[in-house]
Amino acid sequence: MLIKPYGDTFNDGAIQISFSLPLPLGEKSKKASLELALKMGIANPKITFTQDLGEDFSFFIIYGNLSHEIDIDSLKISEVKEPIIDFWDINRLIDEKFNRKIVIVGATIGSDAHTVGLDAILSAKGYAGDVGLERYPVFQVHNLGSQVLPELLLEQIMDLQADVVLVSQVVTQKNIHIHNLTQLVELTEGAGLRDHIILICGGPYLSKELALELGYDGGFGAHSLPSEVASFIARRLLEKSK
Amino acid sequence: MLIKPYGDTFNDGAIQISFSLPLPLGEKSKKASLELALKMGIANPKITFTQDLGEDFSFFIIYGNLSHEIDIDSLKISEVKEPIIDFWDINRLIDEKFNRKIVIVGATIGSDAHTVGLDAILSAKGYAGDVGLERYPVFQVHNLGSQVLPELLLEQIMDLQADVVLVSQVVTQKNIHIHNLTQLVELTEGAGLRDHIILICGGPYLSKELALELGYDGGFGAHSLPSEVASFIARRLLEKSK
Amino acid sequence: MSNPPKDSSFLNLPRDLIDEARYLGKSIASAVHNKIKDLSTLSIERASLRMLGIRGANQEGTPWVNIFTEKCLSANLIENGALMVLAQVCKITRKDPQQSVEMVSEGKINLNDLIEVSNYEEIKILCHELANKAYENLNYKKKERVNFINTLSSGTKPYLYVIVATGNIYEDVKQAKSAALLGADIIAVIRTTAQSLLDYIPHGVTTEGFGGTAATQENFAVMREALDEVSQKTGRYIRLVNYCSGLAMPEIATLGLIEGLDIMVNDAIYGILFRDINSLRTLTDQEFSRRVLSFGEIIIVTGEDNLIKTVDAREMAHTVTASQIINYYLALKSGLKPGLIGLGHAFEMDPSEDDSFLGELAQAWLVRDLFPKSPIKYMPPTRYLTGNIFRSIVLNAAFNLVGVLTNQEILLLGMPTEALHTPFIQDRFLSIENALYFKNAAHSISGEFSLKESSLIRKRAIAVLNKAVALLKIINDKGLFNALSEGVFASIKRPESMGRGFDGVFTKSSSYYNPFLSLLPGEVNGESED
Amino acid sequence: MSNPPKDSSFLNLPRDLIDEARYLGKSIASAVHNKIKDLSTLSIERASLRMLGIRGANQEGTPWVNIFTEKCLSANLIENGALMVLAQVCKITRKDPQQSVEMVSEGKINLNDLIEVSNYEEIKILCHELANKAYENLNYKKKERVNFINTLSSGTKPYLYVIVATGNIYEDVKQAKSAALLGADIIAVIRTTAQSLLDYIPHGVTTEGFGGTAATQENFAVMREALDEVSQKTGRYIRLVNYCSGLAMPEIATLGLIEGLDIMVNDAIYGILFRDINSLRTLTDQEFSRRVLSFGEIIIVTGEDNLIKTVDAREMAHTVTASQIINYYLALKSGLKPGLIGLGHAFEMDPSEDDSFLGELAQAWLVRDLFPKSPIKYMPPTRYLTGNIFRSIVLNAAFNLVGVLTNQEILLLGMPTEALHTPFIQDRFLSIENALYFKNAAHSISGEFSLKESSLIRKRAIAVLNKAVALLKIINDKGLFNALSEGVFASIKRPESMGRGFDGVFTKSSSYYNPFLSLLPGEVNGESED
Ligand code: B12
Ligand code: B12
Ligand SMILES: Cc1ncc(COP(=O)(O)O)c(C=O)c1O
Ligand SMILES: Cc1ncc(COP(=O)(O)O)c(C=O)c1O
Repeated sequence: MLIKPYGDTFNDGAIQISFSLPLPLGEKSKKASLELALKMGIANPKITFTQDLGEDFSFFIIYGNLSHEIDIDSLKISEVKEPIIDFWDINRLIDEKFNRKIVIVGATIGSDAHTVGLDAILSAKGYAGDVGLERYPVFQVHNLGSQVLPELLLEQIMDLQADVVLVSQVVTQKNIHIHNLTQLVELTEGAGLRDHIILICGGPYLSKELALELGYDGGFGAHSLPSEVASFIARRLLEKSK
Repeated sequence: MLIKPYGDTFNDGAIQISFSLPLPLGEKSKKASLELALKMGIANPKITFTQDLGEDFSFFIIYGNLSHEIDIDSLKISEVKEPIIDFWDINRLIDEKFNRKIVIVGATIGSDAHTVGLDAILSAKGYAGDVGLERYPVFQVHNLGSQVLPELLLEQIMDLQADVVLVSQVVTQKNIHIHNLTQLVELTEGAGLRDHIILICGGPYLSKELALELGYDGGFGAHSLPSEVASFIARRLLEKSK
Repeated sequence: MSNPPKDSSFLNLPRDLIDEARYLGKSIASAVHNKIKDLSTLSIERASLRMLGIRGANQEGTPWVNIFTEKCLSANLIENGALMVLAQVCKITRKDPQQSVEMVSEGKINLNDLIEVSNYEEIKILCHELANKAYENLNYKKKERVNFINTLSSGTKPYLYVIVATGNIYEDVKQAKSAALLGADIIAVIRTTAQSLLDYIPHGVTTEGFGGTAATQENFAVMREALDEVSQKTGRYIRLVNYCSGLAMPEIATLGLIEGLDIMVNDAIYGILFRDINSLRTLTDQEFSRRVLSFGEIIIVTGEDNLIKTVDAREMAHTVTASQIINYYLALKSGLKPGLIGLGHAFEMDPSEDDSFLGELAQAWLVRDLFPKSPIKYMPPTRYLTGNIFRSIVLNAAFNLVGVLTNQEILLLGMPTEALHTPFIQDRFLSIENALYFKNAAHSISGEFSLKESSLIRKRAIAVLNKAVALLKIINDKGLFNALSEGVFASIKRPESMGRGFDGVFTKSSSYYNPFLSLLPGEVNGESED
Repeated sequence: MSNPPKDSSFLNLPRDLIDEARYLGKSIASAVHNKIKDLSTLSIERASLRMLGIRGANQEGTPWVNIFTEKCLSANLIENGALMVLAQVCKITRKDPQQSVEMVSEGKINLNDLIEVSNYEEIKILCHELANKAYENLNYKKKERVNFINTLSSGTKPYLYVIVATGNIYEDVKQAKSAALLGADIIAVIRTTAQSLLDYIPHGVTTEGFGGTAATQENFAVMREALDEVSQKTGRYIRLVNYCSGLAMPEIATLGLIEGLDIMVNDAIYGILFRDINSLRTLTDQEFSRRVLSFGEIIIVTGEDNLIKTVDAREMAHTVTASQIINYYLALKSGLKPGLIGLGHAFEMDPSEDDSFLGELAQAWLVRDLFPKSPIKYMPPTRYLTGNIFRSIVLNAAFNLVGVLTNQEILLLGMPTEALHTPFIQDRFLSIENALYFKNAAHSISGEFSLKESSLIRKRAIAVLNKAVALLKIINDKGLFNALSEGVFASIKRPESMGRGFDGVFTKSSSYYNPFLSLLPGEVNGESED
């Protein structure tokens, strides 16, 4: 079935956009804003609001009707979400297989000082009513905190003989997160460690896709739950040990 | 020069969109929303918010970077705005040429009862500090008010021997305004009157372009000023009488 | 639906001023009643037929009730009351009222043959029986409905009121259900433009309206069913609103009663001012309509927001107050208890004016203090909204907070796209989210403060009330009809003998009989005052 | 910039509770002062060099002042004070301080050759002369600046404070000027991540930062010039803010003084808790920094908002109050007058909680009442904002209203895209528009109400103050250093001998001399109390 956005009538294509242009407000910038809307495939674009922002910038709000449509039957949903493994099962399965604690090292790397997300996953308290990895008897968690340089993290990975490494990145301006995350992968590869650890990253602007692209085993975005991470770790550990 | 939207770095293309889809919130609708964004030419679309609206609808806010750009040097600005003719000049010019009062008939037509916009143009008080057409000594204004059916308006045009007809349309749902405006043109044509009158429409969702397309001499959108309308009328009257 | 507000005299208004306003309101309403008590209208007659359950239309869509009353009119029988004519037809044909009406309408029976009502007392009894049966039926249905409502939660105040206005009843249903699921308590289906000018009720389920959806019995039923369904799903009873106004006002009231509407927008003066409906017509119609609504325990909400949509809202605020007083006492006269009289007003001052927020607070507290037993319906900013949807959200937030702080009962939620189009499905979500924030996060705020004696808010409220009383005095002196013809409201002049629908007003003859006039609730006394 | 607020005791707090809080604050601050009075730090020494006007860096970008002080350290001369060493070098080389510092830094002069300061009294005099001249210079520049400011309007309260954080100083300039034109009064340039961990000030104009733009002397100058230009254009003086924090805190204070900054974010405890900077280091640095800022009449704003960003803001509200008291009395000790001490706090309670808006009002009035002579810097909601920009606007509207209602002086404006990225140019416009609405439309609101004795808001404020006093008692008993090592704030434990920059702390020798310590303003007395 082909669908479009909906405002108040099936497939009316109703859509709202807003942006600024590096032009003073005037006939030229208005025209430019409408041309952009047309290029985006918006039919009947209507400028509903304009504001001169000074310094040769202007702001536009436009409504219109999108002509693009999507065949929803053709959409490939990347995959079904891996099911959550129950707390007790994780502990039992890992214990049976490894008969030792799994060493988990976590940090926010680079100059990033946002710890709330990492703590949400690691700390016993957890997140949204879901207990954190520290509560799992089979995990031995080392939360190294914030602003850990990748080099330093590598040392700790080796010293602590980590099985799993969890890194958080929240600041993304000028792609600093890509830089930091890539550096860590390169360092673990350089040290011949990459294949021995499960490397996971997380943060509000990260996604599984990006994580895989950067060479991580997994990636967790906004609103991730500790139990999802724990299940992922357990599944990977068991797969790897096969 | 090629330009794109601007968020905080020249030509970063930063843009915000929002729309609903006739699908329940889920992997499928999320994917569909991203596909639409990609079709619109938005690189790196990020869903920043989703909301299930119930009844198999969902709402999305997306940010991303537009890849389309506009060559601003190639933009043709339709034309320079016709300059405003001064209040006294209008009265003098018309008086010299016609030596009589110009009869102006105004109404909101069809079932439309929004009179504020029409009154803003016609009534002595005017709009935004700009006096209305009633204040011009050379104009004799008949404001017929709201909800005047096109047939009835035609009668009045004939009875009053109108030179200029001003109609307002505010309600646009299901294109009722197009319907009403077209009907009026057809009626005046049918009565052989069309060439003898200046026919102007106005309203917040009208534009000059649309007016011309529908067979009007002029069209005035949101925030129009009475002086703009008066100047337009004067210019047309003088042109016509040449 | 209405409990006494937590603090019923926040402003500490001068008692004598309030008393004077009340006295004038009562006096104005009495004079109106005296003037119209001998009048009826074609729409009241049609409504009375609909009370009996008559419905349907001919092939062209003209309702049977219209054809029937027109025939009564042509046959000079109307001043006896349409029900008396119908009763006689029933007697002759031995058919039920519906069939009888159709037969007359289709010309199978010629009313001219009747000439006059014969066997007057007998027909009167039959007429009464018909009406009584219908009344009992409706009463039973009403009680059933109350029982249904009582199985559900009633939501919490302020109730969140949103509109649907797609023009298509089926799209309206989707949008209404979505809104209810997201937290709306009340759904108003906005009517298509100028339905109020139609001297009949359109027929059938409709899918093409402009700026709203036709109010028809069938559309009412479709929406009621949908809302009952979603009420059951959410466990919260979702109230349904439509407009009881225009030339067919009494019929709409009747259909509202029959189809289980909960609230009706109903203003005694609105149609006169803004739709150029004849004043005798409207004021006669409103009394009957309100008696019907009173029977149905349907809340009315008045339309004073309209008085400040085209003029300066700060300068003309007192016209809102004066009109509320008039609406209120007319409503009491028509049998509505204070708890069913929802006074309307709006947040419409120019937001760029210094201290306009204080002006809004003053107005909101004024109406709250003046009508302590009544629900208040608070309308959001509209006229100063622009295509800047982000700014509209800010102004709506200010409105929501004022609503919660001043204990308004019903918040009609402002939409981010107010200046652009009737609401899209997501607009309602955004508005509900906005209001819910203040409703929860500022839940107890109305009990926290007292106003300083010297406050600008208090001064402003007293000034408005003073001006309102002065206006009421003028209206009382002249009588409402003359005052309207001289343009006291919104400078619009409406002479008593002009305007739409005047030809539908008639003086009841001495043999006029309409049993509903005694069955329906009458004037409310005593209870009204505090 | 700060006038006494219109109503300085809205909450009618118990007097003895306030007195106790004040007493404890004073006592805690005195104990801190006694503990650090014999200490100095490498950053204080570098700042002192910068006071003389030393600037610049070597090819690798290492500032001369860093190389010089490191050499003083290696040569075991630092405990005499870097200025004393420099004076001696100047004497030997007969060069000016800048050249002397560069010569030492480039190894052209070996400090080890000096071994000790010879001709102590003579050098001390020279040292004093150098400092005095610099001081007079700075004083002159400061007066010039005040004169410039006095040619302009100063805006109206609450001042609207927005951030720029593009990472590129030239983009920052565009965004700052746009904001100023649209109505912002105060522009804060946010620093690149973790600049606070650098034990030096980066050098030069920079265009690549992460989450902010490097704080360098050159960047300060570029922005100052741009804001002066736009100030002249709007006729309204636009204030400039940066962060005076981190390992280089005293140097930033000095650069702020030199480059004409108006406000600096400066918290006595923030670096310890959130950047793991050693407590002796930070508390020593803050005293010197604040004396410099006091000289420049630069307003400080504290960072208590951070205390409720990661814990429950309702539960931990008292830590904000306790920290404000400590910051306030430490600031008085460092020469800042109450009018220069901007107390920070934030609107960070979970907005989905019942009556959270009342909780915010209580907190905002509490800080307003506790510090009647000081400006208050109110931080907007951040942590509960999401990618739903429309909802963020609602919460920011609630914040703006609380700010206006409770007479906060400085409103840091919340951005619709807070949860997404540092602000885009239009985000600031939307936020300014939001705040301006409340600033104008609710202009006089703070004088309208009084709080009922039984109000939840008052109860809540007293409860918070009680808990704050209890916490202050613990801190006073243990001493701030021990309390920090035991984790009284945000459960973060910071032992006195751990953390970054501890190695930069040294005990001043008996021959230590730094003429600025007597030139800069000292403890403020009397005036502080009300
Ligand atoms: C709290 C906060 C702070 C606090 C941080 C306190 C602390 N100890 O963490 C303080 C005040 C210190 C701070 C400072 C700064 N911040 Co900040 N901050 C925020 C804020 C308000 C909330 C972040 C948060 O706590 N979210 C709650 C957690 C639970 O969510 P989360 O991080 O998404 O985590 C979840 C998932 O992402 C995932 N996850 C996260 N990490 C990981 C790791 C793994 C392994 C896994 C599996 C999952 C996972 O699981 C978590 C649970 O579901 C956001 C704005 C916002 N509303 O989002 C800005 C924000 C993140 N900050 C920002 C910035 C720029 C800064 C500064 C750099 C500004 C400056 N120059 O001074 C500073 C410096 C800090 C530094 N050096 O990094 C920007 C980032 C912009 C960008 N995209 O680059 C934001 C978006 C604000 C803004 N609009 O400008 N900040
Ligand atoms: C005030 C108002 C009303 C008042 C009208 C009072 C009156 N006497 O005019 C009342 C309350 C009665 C009303 C009713 C309705 N309204 Co209304 N109303 C508005 C409102 C809030 C403001 C309109 C206004 O006065 N603008 C101020 C004037 C000065 O601006 P303007 O009209 O744009 O006029 C300027 C220009 O456009 C131009 N112009 C206009 N006309 C002309 C004519 C000529 C010849 C020229 C040269 C220029 C010109 O010059 C003017 C000055 O610059 C808008 C929402 C909004 N904020 O815009 C909704 C709005 C216009 N209404 C709307 C609707 C749907 C209705 C109803 C149909 C709802 C209903 N079903 O009951 C009713 C019915 C009315 C009817 N039968 O038509 C919709 C229209 C949606 C659409 N695009 O189709 C709006 C947008 C609200 C909404 N979001 O739903 N409304
Ligand atoms: C009081 C009142 N009645 C009725 C209406 C409906 O308009 P119409 O009479 O055109 O149906 C409105 C519109 O807002 C109103 O406010
Ligand atoms: C009090 C305080 N100081 C300093 C900063 C700056 O952070 P950093 O120390 O990482 O530069 C902040 C950040 O918000 C702050 O609140």
